[in-house]
Amino acid sequence: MVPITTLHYLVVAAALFVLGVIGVLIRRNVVIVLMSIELILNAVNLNLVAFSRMWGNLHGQVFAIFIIVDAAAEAAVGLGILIAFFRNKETVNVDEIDLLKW
Amino acid sequence: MNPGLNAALNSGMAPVATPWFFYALAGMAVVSALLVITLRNAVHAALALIVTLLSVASLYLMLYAPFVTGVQIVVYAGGIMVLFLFVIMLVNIERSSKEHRFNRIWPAGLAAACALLALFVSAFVKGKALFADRGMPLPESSNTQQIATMLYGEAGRMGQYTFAFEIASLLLLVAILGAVIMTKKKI
Amino acid sequence: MPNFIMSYLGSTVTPGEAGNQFWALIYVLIIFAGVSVAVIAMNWIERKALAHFQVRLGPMRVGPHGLLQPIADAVKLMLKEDIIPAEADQFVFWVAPLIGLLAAFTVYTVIPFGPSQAVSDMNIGILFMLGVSSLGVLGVVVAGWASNSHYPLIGALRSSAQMVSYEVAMGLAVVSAILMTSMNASGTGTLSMIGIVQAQQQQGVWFIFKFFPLGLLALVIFAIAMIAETNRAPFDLAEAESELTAGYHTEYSGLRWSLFMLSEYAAMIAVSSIAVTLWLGGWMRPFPNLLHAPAWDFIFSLFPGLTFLGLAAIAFIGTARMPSHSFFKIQCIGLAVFAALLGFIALLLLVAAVAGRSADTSLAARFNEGIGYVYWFVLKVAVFMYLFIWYRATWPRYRFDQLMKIGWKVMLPISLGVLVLTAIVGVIAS
Amino acid sequence: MSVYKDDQTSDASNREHSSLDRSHLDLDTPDKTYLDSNELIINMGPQHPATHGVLRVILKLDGEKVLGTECVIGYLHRGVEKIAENRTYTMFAPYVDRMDYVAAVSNGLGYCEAVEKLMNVEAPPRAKYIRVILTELQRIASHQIWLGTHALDIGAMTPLFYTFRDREEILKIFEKYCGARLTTHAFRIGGCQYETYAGFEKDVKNFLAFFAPKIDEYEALLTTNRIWVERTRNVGVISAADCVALGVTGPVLRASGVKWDLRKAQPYAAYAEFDFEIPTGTNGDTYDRYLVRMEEMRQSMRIIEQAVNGIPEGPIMGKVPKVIKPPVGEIYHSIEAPKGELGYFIVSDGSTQPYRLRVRPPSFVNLQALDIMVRGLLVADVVAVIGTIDIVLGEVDR
Repeated sequence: MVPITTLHYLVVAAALFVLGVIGVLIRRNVVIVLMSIELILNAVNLNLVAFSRMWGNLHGQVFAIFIIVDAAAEAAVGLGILIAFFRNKETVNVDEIDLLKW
Repeated sequence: MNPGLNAALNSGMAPVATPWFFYALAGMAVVSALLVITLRNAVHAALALIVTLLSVASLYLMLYAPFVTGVQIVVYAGGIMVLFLFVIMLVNIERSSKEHRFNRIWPAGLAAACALLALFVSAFVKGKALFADRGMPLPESSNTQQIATMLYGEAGRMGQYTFAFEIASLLLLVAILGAVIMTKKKI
Repeated sequence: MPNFIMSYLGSTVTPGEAGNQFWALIYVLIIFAGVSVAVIAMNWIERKALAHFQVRLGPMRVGPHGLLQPIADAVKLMLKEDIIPAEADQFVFWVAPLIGLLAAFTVYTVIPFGPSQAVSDMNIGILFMLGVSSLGVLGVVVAGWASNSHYPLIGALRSSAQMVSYEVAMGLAVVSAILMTSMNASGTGTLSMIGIVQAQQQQGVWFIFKFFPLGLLALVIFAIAMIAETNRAPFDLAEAESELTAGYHTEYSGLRWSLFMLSEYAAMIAVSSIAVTLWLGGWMRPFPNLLHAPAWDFIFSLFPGLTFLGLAAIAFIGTARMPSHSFFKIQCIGLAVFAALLGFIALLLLVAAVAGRSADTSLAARFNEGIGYVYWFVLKVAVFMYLFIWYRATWPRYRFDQLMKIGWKVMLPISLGVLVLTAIVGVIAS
Repeated sequence: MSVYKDDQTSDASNREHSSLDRSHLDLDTPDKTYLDSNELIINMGPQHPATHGVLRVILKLDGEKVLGTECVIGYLHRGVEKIAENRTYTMFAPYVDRMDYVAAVSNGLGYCEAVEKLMNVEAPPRAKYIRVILTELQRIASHQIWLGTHALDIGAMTPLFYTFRDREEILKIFEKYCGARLTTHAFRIGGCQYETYAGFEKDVKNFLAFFAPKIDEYEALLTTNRIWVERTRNVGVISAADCVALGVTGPVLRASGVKWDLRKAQPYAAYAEFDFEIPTGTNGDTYDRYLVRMEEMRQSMRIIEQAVNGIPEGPIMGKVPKVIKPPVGEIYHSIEAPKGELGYFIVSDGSTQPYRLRVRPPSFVNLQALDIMVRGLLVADVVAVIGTIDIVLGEVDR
């Protein structure tokens, strides 16, 4: 059995990141787009924590905590915007959010 | 008590769990992440995302980062996801579940993501040597205290990240206000 | 004696810490079975106690004094037809009770029944407990949504809003207790559940009495928040029978409904355990700092045996008072056997207590010590569980806006104040 | 699934098929959907733990706030008034017990007195006293049921069992007196069928002694209970003017400050001879109604005490013919039932059967006030208000 190295974690994080990017790019539902952003942030966090272990210091973990804080703020504001938008347009599809194209 | 294992634990060298745990958790995380972006129903997607988050939290535990695990569970799984579920219930997804899941430019998006994946793979293949362990893994037992020291500082001395920490709290405050104002019918 | 048993008995840390997977597994099984039995017992006690509060007898038919009623109910619930509403989301409807159950049972891995009587001593124990128990709200939300019905949805929204908002006050109360752990020479606190109890041991005071009345206030806030957190009366709006029929589990029946009940009671025991660990000295016996003579140790070590002896005596009196009609013959025999069983356990414990006194390092002493830890912990938890029943019998139900008002406008400021004052007093004291 | 939009569309489509006219309720779908102003329409009942039987209330909610209600009644309609037209006056008497089945004695009293008034006969004094004693006992029993169920609706389980325990003593007296506990049919036209049994006075006095501390026990559980006060004070407020306009009577009216009690205003039976107070409230909220009813129980005890001490000797049946054939004419007679004014309007064509009999049930009239009382409150208050109005569906639907 191959021992688990930092690279293993990086591969997982890369997979999550790419999946998150795919979600952001191709899904129509804003809620799921926001969830995909959470996936991306998680992938980044996983990288940071893995690097923290690799370097043997805690800076990565502290950054991960900051990113979680950021994710909370992002989710609150993002969902707030979503609700405000849904109230006006009655849709949650990104490709119908085209008011600026007028 | 297994003396060998204990000694290994105390020295901080041995893995916390067997590789099988890693593969299981990583598989769970990736598969449920895949479900997040493919499932039609947003509640199902949210449940899948919760599984991803918890798997990633467990991976943090394997990386000797218990405090990040705790924060991940409390903030992400317990807080943010409840918020997501609330919003999903409030907005109409009955209709969206009958519509197309993907937008018109999805081939382009998929292609871009694949390019990104290729970039990652090439980076990992070429730079494999970069990711060797550089320092001694940190002991798990004082993880929280050390993070606290970095965030708040020790007696009489500001921590390395104290300022950033305060800024983060300000960010949260702004986010709370923003969310409240945004969702209010009449201000 | 097989080596692995001795390996545990010789250890002074939890199996998880020692990496002893075998004992960890045994612990998990014991705790799972123990919690399930405790839930069943709690079910019976609640019904009996509530009945006696309300000048009724409660269950009397199944077994002597209804002792087998919870088992009969469990069997009935399992055999019941499994109904999924046609418009419900089948998968989520299935998963929702499991989420609640998982959340309620996972927290038991870090609950310290003794200094080594826990599955694992996590560095982030209390954070883990709060986090995982807050996952229970997901089960509630999802259950209400999946039922595709109005009453469950309103119930789910109510209870999740309630759980989320009381978590804030609860967390702040917990933080003030954690702050107290850092008031030692080195100035470092701990989040570990075992570490918190050991901090109380070192400081020679249960945190309920520390910085009086700050510790007490924090406990009161926690005790109120935990009722709201577990959706019990007088904060049981989510299940407000008279308003929302049954709240989020209106559409549930049979096995899945019983899973909800199981997780609710398991969560009640879990939060009571947090309160006991944080403020009431966890596994410590009363007054270890004042009454520390070995003689006192011996006297307190007799308590578990005496408790069982008392229970056996009650059961015997019950047997004697059974009507002498032939109909009650089987019940009479059953109760007598039950009493004899309790008496046997009592005897065993008393023998262990006496034997453990003579030799300080023997197996009996270790065993006796462990029994003592678990006994005091469970006794303290039982007090909280009784309070849950008492509240339910006494108080009407709050309205939703009142509940929110109390949560945000009363509990939150008080808990913040307690936290700040604890910090200030701590700094002054050190 | 979305609660909001989905419900509105389904509701709009349902409404076309529904025979219910909800136009007065303004239950229209708004043109534009605003997330948190989305109305939710839910059905409370007829199978619901807190609707005291088979009341169905359609609630229009904004979140938890009640925008409007509509009561759908008739699930317990048995056509009592129509039955009366096909039964003789004597035969109909037991039917009235089935209207307000938790206050059967009061129903019987009202009916018997109405027919007596129509026939121009009067019950002898002893019969009147027996009637007063039993009716006031019934009032206490009815209020006990109200208290228990009302408290249960608000979430206090225990008072229910206490009140039912104590109500049992009253039912025992009824059972000893006439053999029935619930639908007693205790009185006959012209007086009482049965003479009191030996020890009746003692039983009643024992009950009074037994019950006095019990009221205090109920009050100890509720009156100063903070949660109870918060749940009831300023909930379901109705002004005296609204009460009068809607014809609301009974404790609901008195709690709004109107001192109107038929026992004082139009004394019937032997009520003119007793000394008692009419408790009134000031705010007209649920808490006041609670206090009024608690005080009424005490006043009922006072009346019973006076009646049982002063019960005269004599016959218990007035001079009524075997076949009851009232003269042609019509009569309206009302009494103060536990829930309010219980009126009987009887039209006689001179035959042995009423030509028309109309009942004015207090619950039915009081239920009209529900909408006024709950608008702007929360769902939880709806059950509190239904409880405080003290309806019995048997009487509402008849």
